[in-house]
Amino acid sequence: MNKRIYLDYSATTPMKQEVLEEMLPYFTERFGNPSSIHSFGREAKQAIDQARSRLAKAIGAKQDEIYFTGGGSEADNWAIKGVAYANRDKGNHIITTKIEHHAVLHTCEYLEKDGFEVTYLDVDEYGMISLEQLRNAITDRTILITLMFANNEIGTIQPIGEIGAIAREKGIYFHTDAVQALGNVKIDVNALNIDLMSMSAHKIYGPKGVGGLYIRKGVKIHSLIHGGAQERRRRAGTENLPGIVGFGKAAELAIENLDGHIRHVKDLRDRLIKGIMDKVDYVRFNGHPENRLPGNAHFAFEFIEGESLLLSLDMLGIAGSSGSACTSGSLDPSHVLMAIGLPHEIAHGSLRLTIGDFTTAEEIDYVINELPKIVDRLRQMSPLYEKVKGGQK
Amino acid sequence: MNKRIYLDYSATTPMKQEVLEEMLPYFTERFGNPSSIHSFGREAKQAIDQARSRLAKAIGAKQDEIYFTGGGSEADNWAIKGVAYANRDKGNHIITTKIEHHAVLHTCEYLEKDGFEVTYLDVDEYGMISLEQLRNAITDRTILITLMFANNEIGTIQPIGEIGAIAREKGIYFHTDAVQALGNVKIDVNALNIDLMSMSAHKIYGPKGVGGLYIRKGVKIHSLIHGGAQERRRRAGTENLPGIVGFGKAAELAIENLDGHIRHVKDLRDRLIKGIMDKVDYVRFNGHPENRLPGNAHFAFEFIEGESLLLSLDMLGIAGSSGSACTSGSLDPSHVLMAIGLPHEIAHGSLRLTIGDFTTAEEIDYVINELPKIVDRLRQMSPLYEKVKGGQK
Amino acid sequence: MYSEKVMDHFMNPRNVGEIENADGIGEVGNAKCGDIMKMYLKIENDVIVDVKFKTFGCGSAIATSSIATEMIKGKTIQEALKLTNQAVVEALDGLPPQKIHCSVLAEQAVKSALLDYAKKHHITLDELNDFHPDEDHHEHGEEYEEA
Amino acid sequence: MYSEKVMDHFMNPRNVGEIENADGIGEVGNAKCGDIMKMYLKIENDVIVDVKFKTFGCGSAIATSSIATEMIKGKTIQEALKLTNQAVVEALDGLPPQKIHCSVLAEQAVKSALLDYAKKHHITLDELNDFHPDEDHHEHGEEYEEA
Ligand SMILES: Cc1ncc(COP(=O)(O)O)c(C=O)c1O
Ligand SMILES: Cc1ncc(COP(=O)(O)O)c(C=O)c1O
Repeated sequence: MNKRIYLDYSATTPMKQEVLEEMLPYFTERFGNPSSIHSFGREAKQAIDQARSRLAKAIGAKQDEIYFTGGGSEADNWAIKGVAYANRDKGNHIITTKIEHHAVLHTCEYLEKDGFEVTYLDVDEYGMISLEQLRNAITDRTILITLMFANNEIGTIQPIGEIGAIAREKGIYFHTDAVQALGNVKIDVNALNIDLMSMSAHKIYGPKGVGGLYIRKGVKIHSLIHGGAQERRRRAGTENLPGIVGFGKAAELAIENLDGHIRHVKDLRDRLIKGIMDKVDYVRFNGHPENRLPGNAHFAFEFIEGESLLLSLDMLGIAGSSGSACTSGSLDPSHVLMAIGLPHEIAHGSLRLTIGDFTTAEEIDYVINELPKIVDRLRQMSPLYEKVKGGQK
Repeated sequence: MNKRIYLDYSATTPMKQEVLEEMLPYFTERFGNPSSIHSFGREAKQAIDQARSRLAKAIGAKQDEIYFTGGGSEADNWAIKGVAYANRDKGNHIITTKIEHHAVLHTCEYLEKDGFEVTYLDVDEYGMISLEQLRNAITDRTILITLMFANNEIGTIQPIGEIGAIAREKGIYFHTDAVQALGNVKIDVNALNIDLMSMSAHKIYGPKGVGGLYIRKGVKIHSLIHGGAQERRRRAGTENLPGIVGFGKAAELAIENLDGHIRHVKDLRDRLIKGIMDKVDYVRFNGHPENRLPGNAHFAFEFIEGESLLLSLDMLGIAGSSGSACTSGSLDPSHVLMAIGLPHEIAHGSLRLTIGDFTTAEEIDYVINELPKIVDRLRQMSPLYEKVKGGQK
Repeated sequence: MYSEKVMDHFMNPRNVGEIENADGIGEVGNAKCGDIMKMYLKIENDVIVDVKFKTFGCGSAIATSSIATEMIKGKTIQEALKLTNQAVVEALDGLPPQKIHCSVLAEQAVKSALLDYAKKHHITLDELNDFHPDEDHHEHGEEYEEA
Repeated sequence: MYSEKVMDHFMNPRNVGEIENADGIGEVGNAKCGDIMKMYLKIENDVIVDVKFKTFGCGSAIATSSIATEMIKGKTIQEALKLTNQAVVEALDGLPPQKIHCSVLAEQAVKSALLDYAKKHHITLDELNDFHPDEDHHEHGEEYEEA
C-alpha cells in the first residue's frame, strides 16, 4: 500500500506544520508550569494567555470566558453535569436530541440515573430538529438545552441562532457541542445566544487531548475536575501548555482561512458526491442537502455492509468511516442513522467520507474511480443483491 | 539574565529529547484516531497499546489495568468520585490526610457537600501519618482510603505498603496519588496492595496534559468522563495519541534509569542542603530526613518571606517554589506547612528547591553561593530580624 | 485488527456464488443485524462435492463464510457436522472478540444447509436435533467508539 | 507578573533602614499574615525631612514600602496624609489584583507613623480620626495554585 488517502477528517485531523512549530519550544525549553512565579512559569503563562485570546477571538468571546479542557468529551461532560448540578435547585429537566455525540448522550443518561429528566428531541430525515417540538418540550423545570451545532456523522447543521433565541427568551442555559462546527462554520457566541460551547483542537488541525469550553460570564456551573486554582479556579490540573498553544494557533489559522477552507472542501465534496451518485445505483445520500458541514459526504449503499466497504477501501489506502454496527461491534447501526429513519439494513451500508484541507482533486477522482468497483464486488457477493439484480439492473 | 537554573522539577519537568522524538511522528503523519478501523487508526491503536504496556510494566500492573487521563488531577478526581459514587451503597466514609494535593482535598470537600463523610488524618512534624490513627479512623462505612504516596511540597514518603496492607485486610479500596512518587520511588502496585493510583506524565520528563489511573481489576468505579468507548469504555474522548506515546516513553526511561536518577538527584540534593545549612542561620529543614523524595529540599528561612526570596532568586535566573501565602495570594501559608505545625511566620519563609536529571553540581554550587546573600539582604530589610540581630548573631 | 488469514479470505474469498439446483441451501442471520450468510451445497454419496456462499456482512462475516466452505468441501456430511465455530476461528488465526459471532454464524450456515438437505431427502441427522439457527447468535465483545 | 517599576523598587529599594530617635514610627501588618511594614519619620517644621522603612513581606510589599517613602519624602504632613493606596499602585505602574493589599498596607504604614508623631507631639490630625490600622487590610485576588 503506497498511496494513502485520508478521508476521515471528522474523526481527527493531521496537525498543521505551523501548529507543530508553534508548539515545539514548549516541550523542552519553555516548559515551565504556568502557575510558577519564576521566569519559566511566567513565559508559560503568557503563552496560555495568548492562546486563550486567539480562541476567544475565533468565536467572538471574551478571553476570560474560555476554559481549556482535556478534549471535547470533557467539555461536554463538564458543561452538562456542571450546569445540571449547579442549578438543581431551579429544576431537573434537560432537553437534548437523539443525534448527539455519545459524550452528550451518555452524560445525559448518567444524569437520568441521578434524578434528572431528559427529553431527547426527534430529528427529521435530514437530521434537523423541529423548533416547535423544542418549544413544546420546555417546562418550568427545564434548566438546560444541550443541542449539537453540527452532527459528526451526517454533517447536518442545526438552526443554532433560532435555538439560542428560544433559550434566551425562556431564560434557559443553552449549551452546544461545536466540536465539528468549529473551523467549518462562522461562529459568534453572542450573535447566536450560546451560553456554553464545547470545542476540540484535534478536529481543526490542532493537537489531540486539548479542548475548550466557552462559558458565558455569569453562568452557574460546578467544576468537573477539582483541585488547583488553574483556569480561574474552574478546571484544575497543570495546563497542557504545548497543547493549548497548539489549539490557539489552530483556531487562529482556522478563522483566518475559513472562507478558503470552506470553498476548498465543499468543491471537493460536491465533486465526490456527484461522481459517486452518477456511477452507483441503489445509493442514498444522507444528511441535509444544504445545511451541512462543508467537508461531509455521507452515503448508504444498499445490499452491502459498511465495514467490508471500509476494509476494501483501506486495502487501496483510502481511509473512511461507517456508522454500521459492525464497525463498533454493537448490534444496531449508529443512533444517528436510526434517528433519521434509515432502515437497519440500509444503515448498515453507510459510508462517511470527510474531506479536509490536505485533500486533493486527484484523491477524490481516485475514490470516484475505485469506490464503485468495490461496491460492485461486494454486491456480487451479497445474497440481498441477487434478489434485485434481475429486475432492475 | 543569561544563566537559568531550574530547581522546580516537582512543579513540572522539561520533556526529554527521547520522549519528544518518540512523539513527533504522531502529530502530523501517524495522526489517526485510534478508534478508526483503517490503517491510520490501526497504527494509532498500536502506539497506544505499546504505551499502555510500558506504563503497566513500570508499576507492575497488567496492561488492561492502565487508563490514560488528561492529567494527574483528573486521575485523582476520577478515582475518588468514581469509587465514592459507585460504592455509595456500601458506605459514605472516606479517609484521607491533611497534606494531600488540592486535587484530592477539594474533591473530598466536594463530596462532603454531597453527603459523604471525610476523615482528614493528621501528620507529625515530618509529615508522616500515624498508622494507628488510620486504623482507628476506619469504620464499617469506610469505602475508600486515599492517601498520597509522596508529598509535593515537603517530599515526605508515606508507608504505603503498610497502609495498603491495612486497607486490604479491612476490604477497603486504597487509592494513592503517586504523581510525585512515580519515577522517584520503586512502585509495585501488587506488593503495595494499591487498588488505584494516580500518575502524571509531566512530572517524569513526559508531556503535560496526560496522566494515568491504575485501576485494579474488579474495582467498582464510575466514569468521570462519559461518552465514547475509549479506554475500555471507562474514559471517553479521543485519546491524546502523541501525549500517551510520550508518557509511555517517559515511564520506560524513568524505570530504566531509576537507580541512576535517584543517585544523581540525591547527591546534589544533599550537597545543596549541606551547603545552605552550613552557611545560613535561622533556617529549618522541612519534611522527613530519610523518607523523602530524592530530589526534594525544603527550607524555611526565618524573618523573611518566600515570595521575595523567589523573586530575588529569579533575578539571578534561579527557579524555585514556595509554600508562602504570598505566592498564592491567599492569607495562609500552604496547608501542608500548617499541618506539620510550622508557625505561620516561619512557614512564610519557605523555599522548595527540587532537583532533576538535568541539574548539575555547578548549578547547585552557584545556588549555595548566592542564596545566603539573598537571605541576608532580605533580612537586613526585615523588621523581624533586627530584633534578634543584637543578641544572637 | 484482523489476521492476514482473515484479510486474505476477505479480499479473495473462495467459493463465492450460487449452485443451481443445490441439494441443500442454508440462510442464517438477517439484514437488520447486518449479516446474512447463504450457503449452497452439492452432495453426492454423502460427500459435499461442491459448496458456494453469498454473504452480506462485515469483513469477518465474509472471511468466515469463505473458510467454512473450504473446510467442508470434499468432506462427508458427518465430518461437516463436526465443524465448530472455534475451528473456524482457529483456521483464521483468530478473530477480535466482537467478531466471534461471525464464526458462529458460519457454523450455523453450514448446519442450516445440511438440515435443508436432510429435510429434502427425508434423512434424520441426530446431530441437528438441538439446532435452532434462528436463535440470537450475537455475542457481545467490547464496543468501540465511532470516531 | 510585576511591572518593571515594582521590580526596580523591589531589587533596589529606596530608604531602607531605621532612623534613630525618629519623630514618628508606624508598624502595620503582622508576621502571621506574611507582611509587616515599619516606617520611621524625621519631621522638621511639619515637613518630612527623612523617612526609612523595614519590611517583612513579598516583593510588592517591599516595593510599595519603598515607593511610599519616596512619595512622602520632602512633603508636608498634610501632603503625606493625602497619600492613597491607589496613588501607590499607579506610581508602580500597577499591581496584580491579589497584591493590592500591599499598597493599602503602605498607605497605612505612613498614616501610622504620622499618627505616632501626632500623639508624641500632642497634635490632632483630623484626617486620622477614622484611621484604624489594625483592621484587616487584605483584599483577596485570585488564588493561584502552588505548582
Ligand atoms: C501530588 C500531586 N498530585 C496531583 C497533581 C496534579 O497533577 P496534574 O498537574 O498533572 O493535574 C500534582 C501536581 O501538580 C501533584 O504534585
Ligand atoms: C460532535 C462531537 N462531540 C464531541 C466529540 C468528542 O471530542 P473528543 O474526542 O475531543 O473528546 C466529538 C469527536 O470525537 C464529536 O464529533
